[in-house]
Amino acid sequence: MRGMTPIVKTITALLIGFIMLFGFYVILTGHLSPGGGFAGGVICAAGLLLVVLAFGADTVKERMGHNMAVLWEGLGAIGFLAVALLGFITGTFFAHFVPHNLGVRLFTGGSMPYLNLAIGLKVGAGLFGAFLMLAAFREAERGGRDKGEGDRS
Amino acid sequence: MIHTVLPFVLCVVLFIIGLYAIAVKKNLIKVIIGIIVMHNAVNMFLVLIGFRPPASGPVIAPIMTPEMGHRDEAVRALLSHSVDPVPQALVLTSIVIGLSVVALMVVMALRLHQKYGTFDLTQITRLKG
Amino acid sequence: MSETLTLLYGVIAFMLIAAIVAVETRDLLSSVLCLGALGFGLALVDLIVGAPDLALTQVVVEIFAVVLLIRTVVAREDTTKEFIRDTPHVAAMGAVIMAILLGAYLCFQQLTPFGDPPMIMGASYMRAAQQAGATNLVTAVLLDFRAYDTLGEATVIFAAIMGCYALLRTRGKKEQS
Amino acid sequence: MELLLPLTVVIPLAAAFIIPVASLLGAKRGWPIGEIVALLAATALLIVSFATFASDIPITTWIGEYKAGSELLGLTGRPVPAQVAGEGGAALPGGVVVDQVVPNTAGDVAGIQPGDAITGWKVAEEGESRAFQPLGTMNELRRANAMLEPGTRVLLRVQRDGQTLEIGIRGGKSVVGIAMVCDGLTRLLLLVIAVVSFAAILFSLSYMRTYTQVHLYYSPLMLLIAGMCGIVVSGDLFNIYVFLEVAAVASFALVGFGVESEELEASFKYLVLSAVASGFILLGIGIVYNLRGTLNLAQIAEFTQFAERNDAMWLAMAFFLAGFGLKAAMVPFHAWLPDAHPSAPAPVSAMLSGVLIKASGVYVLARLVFNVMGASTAVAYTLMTMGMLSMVVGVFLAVGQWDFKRLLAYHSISQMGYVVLALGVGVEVLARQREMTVQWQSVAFLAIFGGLFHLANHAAFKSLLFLSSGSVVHRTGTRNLKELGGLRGRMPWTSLFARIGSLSISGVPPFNGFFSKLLIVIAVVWAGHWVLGALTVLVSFMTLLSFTKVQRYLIEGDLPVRLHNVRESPAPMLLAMGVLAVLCLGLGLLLPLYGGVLLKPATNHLMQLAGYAKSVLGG
Repeated sequence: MRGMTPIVKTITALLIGFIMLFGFYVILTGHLSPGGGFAGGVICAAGLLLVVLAFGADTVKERMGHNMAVLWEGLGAIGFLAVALLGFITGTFFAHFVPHNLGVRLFTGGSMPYLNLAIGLKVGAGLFGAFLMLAAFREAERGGRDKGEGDRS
Repeated sequence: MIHTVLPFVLCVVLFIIGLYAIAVKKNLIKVIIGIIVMHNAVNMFLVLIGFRPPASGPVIAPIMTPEMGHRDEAVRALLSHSVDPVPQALVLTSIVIGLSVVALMVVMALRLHQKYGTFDLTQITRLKG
Repeated sequence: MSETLTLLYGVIAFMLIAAIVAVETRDLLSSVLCLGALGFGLALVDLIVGAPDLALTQVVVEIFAVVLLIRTVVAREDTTKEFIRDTPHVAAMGAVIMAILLGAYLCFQQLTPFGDPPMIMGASYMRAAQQAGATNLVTAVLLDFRAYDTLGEATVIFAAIMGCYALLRTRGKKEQS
Repeated sequence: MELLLPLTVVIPLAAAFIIPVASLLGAKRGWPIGEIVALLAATALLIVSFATFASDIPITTWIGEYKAGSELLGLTGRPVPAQVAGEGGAALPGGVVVDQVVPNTAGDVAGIQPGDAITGWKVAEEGESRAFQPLGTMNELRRANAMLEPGTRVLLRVQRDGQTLEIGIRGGKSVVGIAMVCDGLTRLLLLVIAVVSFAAILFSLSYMRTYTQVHLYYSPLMLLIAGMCGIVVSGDLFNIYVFLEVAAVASFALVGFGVESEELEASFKYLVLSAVASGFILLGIGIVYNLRGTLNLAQIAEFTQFAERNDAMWLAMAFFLAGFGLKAAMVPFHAWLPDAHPSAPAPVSAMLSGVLIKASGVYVLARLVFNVMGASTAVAYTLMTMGMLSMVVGVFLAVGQWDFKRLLAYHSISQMGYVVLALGVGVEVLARQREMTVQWQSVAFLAIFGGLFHLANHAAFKSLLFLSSGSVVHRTGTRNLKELGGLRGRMPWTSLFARIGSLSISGVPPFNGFFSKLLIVIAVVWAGHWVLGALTVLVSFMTLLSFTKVQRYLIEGDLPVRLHNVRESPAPMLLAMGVLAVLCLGLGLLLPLYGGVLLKPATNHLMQLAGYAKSVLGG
């Protein structure tokens, strides 16, 4: 599948920036308003999913490889764990190590924004990677068995 | 007052619809749908547990942030109108878990369809027993 | 209260109908679409009972899940002949369903009434959230009081995605040389 | 020391997160990143789990800055409408009539009596400036109380015999975060998990060479271990559910790792039934939260101890029994296990059969039944029935099997039946005797001790058997007993280990299985269940019969022509099996040495029933 019609492609290209922006907004203001890392991450993943659907999995795979998704996902997960472990600086697992009141409203949440960011990164990259893999699998399935994904062993 | 239990019972009815689909349907996609229905039923049950009549979201209005309002007033206002935030957090976690399970199931359905050429569970029986 | 209840019952009735249709329709695509309707119904319930976070997440997740399922269903041959399994199976299922309904009917009378939760954990979180600095209590619960749960949640989705990668490999075993 | 308990979860989690990222870098150079990281993490986990015995870590570790030190109001009551409440004297708004006051709680100390009508509340420090808040239901008071700082005095307006009193009571509640609990049972399970994981990973080093993209194997494997450790150390109901799902989701991926038709099919079946189990468990958690307003296991136990009988709690318990019964593959819910466990790669089968069904099924059930919900005869009989059925049905289904791993899987059902039966007998004795004599106490102790001992033993010998089946499959390529035979000469070590495992599971004297089965039989008979005792012995004989077949067709007999070139498995696999084989012998013979450290505290912690709450919250 080489993607959809030029209309879809153009509109996707116009929209994707706004979708990603909204996703990041939802992630960053998670501790202040409804939303959070997970919802924002899925919004970002859905935006990327739109790109995959519009342009075809192969095109996307050439631009941003599947390995990138794995890398970002792993980094997000490690980041979350790291923020949790940094709590030991001030005492226990998951304790806030970031001061609460910095004056700026976005940073009143202690380590919450960082956790949100890590989750958003992880979920967005992970779901995008899984969907890309699925789309590629489907195309490989169509184009004949055992073509497509190479074995990285 | 039937309204004190009816919403919970309706959740259980939805749960049972899902359970029915899982147990009785022999199409693989229907089984997946049954599981999603079941998850949704449980999520709804949890959300309804935390419900309180004014039904305002558990978000502290900006006027009540520590530096602006009297703390006790803010707490008391929150107590009088807000729903329970804990079940909502649980449901959020549960939704994520549901999505992960669904993603895995979809992948397995694809692979099974590739191997067997069908979604029919009565034909997907290479295992004995 | 009564307006909320009316709305709630209306949406739940819609969800029940959507669920029954999703389970019973023969066409798989319609079935998946009805499932989407069910999910959006749940998002509406979330809005009615005051859970905007959940409504947002539910909508997004539902979109993702339905897209996944549609891509699974579309253009795949479905050779399932009839939808109902054999009688003993159905009978056993009926027994289980009756047991659960009976249990629910007998025991739910003793649940804490709808709309009056004891909320012991929740209320103490509310006080502490004032000090913690988050204005969204759900996020405060997720990422502060119960952040360890969220670590588990992030791990579940990590595991699922690793599982997707593992199960989508073309070959499991290396070819014997 | 606060670091130690979180480490049990953090180590495998960090390994699981690092493996895919590091493999991206290492893949080009051909480095075995997955193997190295997994082995390091397993070793570290082993050290940490031993360290939990050595160091004096407190029983409770709170995560985050939030601790519990709750003040019980100790009041239960029912709402009354305005006209009834006002009959004594002045007209009053509606209130709550107190039904029951629990001794030694805040309500009791303040002098509130059953029959009082509470019509309003306010915080005492606020003085006259604020009016009393009207009270509609008792839950309103609970919510209001939970909202206050601990130590705050709450002023209640009480209507008693037509007079209006103002009674001040100690109120307030501190915030309850998630607790990690490290008692004897936790330590036992942690050690079992660490040992079996270590052996499985050691075995995987060679065994998984034949599979593609092994970093996708090691990452879920570490997640599986993390999930199990998370379940075991958690002191929070929902947290247990979350880590249950971590372990379950990781195991779906591992079961289907070979991506052959059968494996995917087994994995799908496992996934569906596991999802149903999760649904039941979550519904049960919902009911518990609805009734008790908290998720902390100790607090639930505390509230349940003082609460009146509630049928909804039974419904929750029924959901838990179904859900965790499904996870533990007890007999009405066993259908997935004989498919899922054999289909997985051998080390994963060892992990699933050896520890997962214990950590995610039996352990949680035991914790809930003994420590949280309180012992009751109804639950005890359910457990005993499930255990007995699993024991008998499992072994009868196993006898007819010719697939080696499938036979082992059926024996897992049967052997877990022993554990559940023993625990059930323990609950029954504890619940039956209102005033416990020393004699009955010791019967219950023996039953639970035997059950836990068998749990540890089963982990050792079932993992050993699954690993040796893996060793056989690795070299011969088949697990059908009809196509095998005479491996004694070709694979001497594997044959020896398989034989040790078989003798252990059949309960032949010098090995560990004998001792635990003996303890269970004695306890069951002492408790007065002669029929069950006879059945237990019968099932043991059937097990022996079944494994005689294994010996005859696997180790003895003629070597088929096809297998003449078979060689012994590589050293890491033999080493992994060797560790477990030594354990099979040592666990039985050295019981007097380690029993007091490992098994006795675990048994005592289960025996103290709801005393769990006090030791977790008070510590």
